[in-house]
Amino acid sequence: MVRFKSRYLLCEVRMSDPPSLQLLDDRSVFTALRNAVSRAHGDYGAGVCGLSFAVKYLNARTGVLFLRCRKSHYRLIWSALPFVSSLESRGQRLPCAVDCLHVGGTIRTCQKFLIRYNARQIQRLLPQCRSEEECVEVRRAVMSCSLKELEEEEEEEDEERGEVSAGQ
Amino acid sequence: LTMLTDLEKCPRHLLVCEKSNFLNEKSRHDVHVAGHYFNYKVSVLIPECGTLPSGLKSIVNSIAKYYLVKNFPIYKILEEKFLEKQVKAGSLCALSYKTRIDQDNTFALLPTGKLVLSLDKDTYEDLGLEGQPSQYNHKVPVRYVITVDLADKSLAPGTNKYKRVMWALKEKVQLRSDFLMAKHKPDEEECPLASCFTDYQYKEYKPSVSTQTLSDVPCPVIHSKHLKGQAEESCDSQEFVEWLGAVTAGIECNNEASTFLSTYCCPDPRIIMGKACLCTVTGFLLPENIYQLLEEIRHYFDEPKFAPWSTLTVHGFSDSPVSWSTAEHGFHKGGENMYSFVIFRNDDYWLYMATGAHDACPP
Amino acid sequence: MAVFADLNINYTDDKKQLRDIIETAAHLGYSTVAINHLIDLQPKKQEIRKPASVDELFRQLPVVQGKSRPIKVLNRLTLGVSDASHFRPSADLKYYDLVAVVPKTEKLFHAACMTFDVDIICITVTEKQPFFFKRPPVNGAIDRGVFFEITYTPAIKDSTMRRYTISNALSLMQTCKGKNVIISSGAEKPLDLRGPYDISNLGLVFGLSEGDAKAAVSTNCRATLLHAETRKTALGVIHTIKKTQTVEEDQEQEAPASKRAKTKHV
Amino acid sequence: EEPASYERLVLKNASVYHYLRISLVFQDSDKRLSEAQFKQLIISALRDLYGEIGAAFPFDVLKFEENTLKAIIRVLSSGLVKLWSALTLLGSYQNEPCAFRIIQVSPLLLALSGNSRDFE
Repeated sequence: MVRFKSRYLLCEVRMSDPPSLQLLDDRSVFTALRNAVSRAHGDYGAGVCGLSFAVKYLNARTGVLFLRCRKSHYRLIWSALPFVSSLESRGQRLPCAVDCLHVGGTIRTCQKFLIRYNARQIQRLLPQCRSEEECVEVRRAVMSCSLKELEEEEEEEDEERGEVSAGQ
Repeated sequence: LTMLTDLEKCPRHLLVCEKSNFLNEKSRHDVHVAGHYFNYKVSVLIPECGTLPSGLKSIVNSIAKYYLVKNFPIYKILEEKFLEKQVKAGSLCALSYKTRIDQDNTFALLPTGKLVLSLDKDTYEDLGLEGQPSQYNHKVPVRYVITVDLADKSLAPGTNKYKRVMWALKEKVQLRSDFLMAKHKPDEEECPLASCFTDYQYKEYKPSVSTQTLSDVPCPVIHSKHLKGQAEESCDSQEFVEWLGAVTAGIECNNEASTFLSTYCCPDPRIIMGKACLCTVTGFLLPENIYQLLEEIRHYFDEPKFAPWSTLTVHGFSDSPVSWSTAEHGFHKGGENMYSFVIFRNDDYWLYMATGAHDACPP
Repeated sequence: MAVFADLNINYTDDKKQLRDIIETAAHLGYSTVAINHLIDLQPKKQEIRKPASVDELFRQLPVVQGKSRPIKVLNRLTLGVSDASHFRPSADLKYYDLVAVVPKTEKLFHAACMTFDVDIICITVTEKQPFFFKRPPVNGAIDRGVFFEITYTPAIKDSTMRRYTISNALSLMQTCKGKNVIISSGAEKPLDLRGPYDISNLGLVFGLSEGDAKAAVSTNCRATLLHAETRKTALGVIHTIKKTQTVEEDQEQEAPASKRAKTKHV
Repeated sequence: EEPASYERLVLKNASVYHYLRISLVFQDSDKRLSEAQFKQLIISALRDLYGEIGAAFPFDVLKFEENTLKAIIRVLSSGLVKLWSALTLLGSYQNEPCAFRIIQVSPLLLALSGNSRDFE
């Protein structure tokens, strides 16, 4: 079975005003990214965005963002990330920046990376907490960041597509 | 620089630069000139020279005439009379005219007596002669090259092989095309080439000559011993060949490197040539003609001259089925098939040779 | 490695315009063009008009640039299909040298790839591809020698359509892997046309390899025409050649049917 | 003086630049552009198709003839496919339909001075 080779970009959305992260949704992030790719790579970039480019996961608490695109074009998408300077959500323009943390060929490698990254984040954040509740809250927020479900979902998708690709 | 997409690739290309000396025993300059059969344009650039030197002028004006024969069947070349009187007598060049090597059936008769047929799949299969798949095939063969050595004994008239080839080209598939033909032979009186195609519509042509004088042209300093140039002292061979291209195409080289339109300017170190003579001949030019020109340019330096070097650039037909000798030539997006000599005062020379995207490396 | 062809020049009643386009095509180095008649199939049976003869258009066909041959002009019918039942084999199709189909839904695309007796399946370039290209139908079409066509004129005219063209083309290419693709103009005026080498470069932007891109304006077009010939002659079983041409032309254009069947996947 | 010794350099895919001989055509032939407008037209065609990053490579208008709208362009080899396709997909200038005709393309500028396909 041959399937389309994808690349996954694990990114982080940083806001100048962190609480406004809560306002984000997949659609607003996708639109902002697509506009950034069009600006950076013109009609060609916009055309490429029509091709299996998707926001697979967004954690509105930590700002972790997970993108999927075709392997052949991931550099093009990647190079456009710095062009995202703000997001539009519910009529508000939110200044932000998108950093790429990791590029992986499978969801699993991204998941592994994310666990390590989260562990470091917890270690960094916990000493700053002033109360026990805060510690719990930070832990929950960071732990909520998992791609496990996504992975299962993707496997199902692959199975669906298996029938499509069986011809090869 | 990282590649963002596959669009940053460009087709393969090859350029060979050689340096040597004409007096060097192993120098192959004569072989390279003699082996590049189908030439369509030659240009000579002589710096510090206002008018074309008389020696060169007389050679340029004596370049053999050529013929354009319409709708000429290929089997005629194999007919005994033509074969004996023209092909075997030597130095007959023929190339199909207005046929494109990446689209059409293309034919060439080399002066060595080899007949090269570059055919599409259908014609090849109908013809039934043995050939090789072209190196330009993509995935499945759609083009084949048949080489018939007419000078070979096994193909002498009367032999079975001869009969078979003749039958294929005359009875099976009568291939025809317009042809450019020229012959280098002083004793033409005995059996003029033109007498062989009186049955066909043909026209005689003389190569066209144009001469222009360039003035105050900045020109890179080069040193014959340093193909790769020396910092601050001389330019490398690639910089030079780009400049030569610019001058021949009439591109302004006096630019400031910072302008909006073009950052190209003559490489440093440079000198200004007060005058330069650029002479271009266009036609169906034989290797012998080119060799005469090359020899004459060498003799130009017999007497002391201001010019440090001269150049001789030869453009081959981009739709010729061969580049040098029998090496296959093709056309992908540009059918580069050319060479260029830089002739220095002391018999040193540089030689550039370029072929197209999928061609074999020049000899 | 075959002559260049543009198998989609939009038909217009303006004869001068049509002549201008064909002259430009010849000037750009195309050896074969097809005039495209577009019909949207309706539920009730409708008449397919017989196309005007090429002789009515030109007293003398323009000569292809750089060659001594005149351009070859064909007639092509493109059927817009919105329901599979509208498509039925009709004797009227024989008036046309090529038959293409524009499937409007995924189901129709599947049917077009697997069963419709056509030569070309048009890929939409004016809107976002409404469905994914799946491997089985695409491979089925490739096995049957049916070709996918991408037209480039909309991409010249409008930025949004250009995005759709690139997106849909890239999407097709990753499913068909560059096989059985032809690129044609869909030109409505002479300035819509581009040269064959320009198009083989444009093919790279559409996700084709160097070789596949050049084949998309040459070898594949030839194979499409051979497919059309075999379709018209009932799979190559019966074939009559009107032998009026000279021997040479005969060789170039009219290979025996048996050979055609063999070479149609080229 | 010693004669030069034999040396051979094989430059494979070494050309930094590619060169194009192009011309711009309009429906009515009396449309005129300056050299700067011509270059700007190509720059915006590139920008539209490939954006700020994708079109961020230099090219030069080596020669331009105002009366015939013919030009010779030099472009970094890595930008050839993009520049060429941007020219291909350009369809108008100041709302007037136009088209670029690419006459010859080569990695060698010298090759542009001899195009045997022009030979009549």
